Amino acid sequence: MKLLYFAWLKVKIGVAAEEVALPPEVGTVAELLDWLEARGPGYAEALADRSALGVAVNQEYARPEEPVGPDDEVALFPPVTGG
Amino acid sequence: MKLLYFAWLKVKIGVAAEEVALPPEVGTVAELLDWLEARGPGYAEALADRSALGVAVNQEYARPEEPVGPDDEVALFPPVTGG
Amino acid sequence: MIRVQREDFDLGAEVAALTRGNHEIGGLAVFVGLVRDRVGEENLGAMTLEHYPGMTEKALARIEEEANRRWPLEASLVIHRVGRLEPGEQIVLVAAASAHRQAAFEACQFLIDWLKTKAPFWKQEETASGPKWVEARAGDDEAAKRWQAQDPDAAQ
Amino acid sequence: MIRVQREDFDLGAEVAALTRGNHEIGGLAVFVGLVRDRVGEENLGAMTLEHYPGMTEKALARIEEEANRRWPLEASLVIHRVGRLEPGEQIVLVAAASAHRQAAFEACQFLIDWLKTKAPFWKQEETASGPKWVEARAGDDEAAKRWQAQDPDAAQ
Repeated sequence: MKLLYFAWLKVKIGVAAEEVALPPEVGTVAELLDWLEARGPGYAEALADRSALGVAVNQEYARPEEPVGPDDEVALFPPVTGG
Repeated sequence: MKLLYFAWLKVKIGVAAEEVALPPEVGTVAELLDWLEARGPGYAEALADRSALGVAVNQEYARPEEPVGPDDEVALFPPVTGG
Repeated sequence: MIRVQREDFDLGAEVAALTRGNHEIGGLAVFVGLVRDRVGEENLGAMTLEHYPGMTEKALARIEEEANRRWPLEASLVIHRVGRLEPGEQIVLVAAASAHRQAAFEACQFLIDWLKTKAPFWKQEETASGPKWVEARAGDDEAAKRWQAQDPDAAQ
Repeated sequence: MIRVQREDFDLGAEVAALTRGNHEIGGLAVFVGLVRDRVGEENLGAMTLEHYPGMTEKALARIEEEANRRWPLEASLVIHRVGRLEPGEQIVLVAAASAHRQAAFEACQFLIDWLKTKAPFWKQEETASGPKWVEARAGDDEAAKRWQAQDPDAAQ
């Protein structure tokens, strides 16, 4: 799975993008976030406030229950502030 | 008094502007309109619908009860349609 | 700033001049009215805009003052053309700039709504059936009234 | 039409290209967002706009489609810049043209309101106290929600 991080999530996690091999227990957005959170303190900090976290699966906004798989591009980001 | 007519009021009355000598009974906008209406069929037709008539005294919108005098510039016109 | 003129205006140049150097501006709202090529079922050949020189400028200046009284504007502009205009030509430009976008949008709508019901302009349309004076639209009165309702004591 | 670009845009040229030759257009509403030189009490040196290439274009295209579904638009345009921008620079342009002004104004406001809450852009501000990511404004969420309320079934 390709993971992308934007704005201060990228800063806290320390990379803009990474390829990860998903363990079998990760089948949804929520499970992916649980798994990522346990990867280290930067991840834990970046993902602490899930209510403010934007998630896109294959460049479309996704809810926690949405399925994810190894071929997906998943992006995590703070609330958008364009315009 | 200087009188100005705009848009179709000008067409019905037949002139764009005229100087008139006010008779003593004309002291307000309403009295001016009554007096003008009696000046001929063009005037009567132009002033028939007073609810739709715009009146400006010295380039400010004026109500029927507003006073008018010989030194004033009074303009009569249909509802505005700019923009 | 307000202007009444025969000549066309250059939207880009006007807006650039309006905002240049003012770094307090966060949002700029602009409206341009254009001549359409149809009137109901008929084709429009042209329209002619008549106005009341002197009063027009006073009315526009007062409308602009009122907008600046109601919203914290950094800049505002009204340009209205007069004379004969063909389809596709620009008739009017109103612009309002403020720190934030809501004030800019509201002031811009206010400017055009009040201009349409208060500034002494009259349009005559040329179609195959001859010249015809445009009638005031009830919708324009309603659009203007929503601003009146917000401030019943405002000058007409 | 939507565009994401580093370069500045020429408001006059963009609007002229958008409306040229379309004589069904009676009203054009435009909004331009600009970089202000202050953030609260601090002076802003510059801001940097980051985005999510690919998703940004999809999100903007969807917002523009939704505007065209809701209002009878003759033309619409969204241009959003990315990269480093200094005070006074243009950030975003949205424009909507319709036969009548109300549709143009509403669609223009809808475009900027939804863009602000749905398109994946993030601003970082540079001040004397260092770089700082801009936080989402509750007011922007509220502005976007008024359009949601009008059509609760609309796609996010």
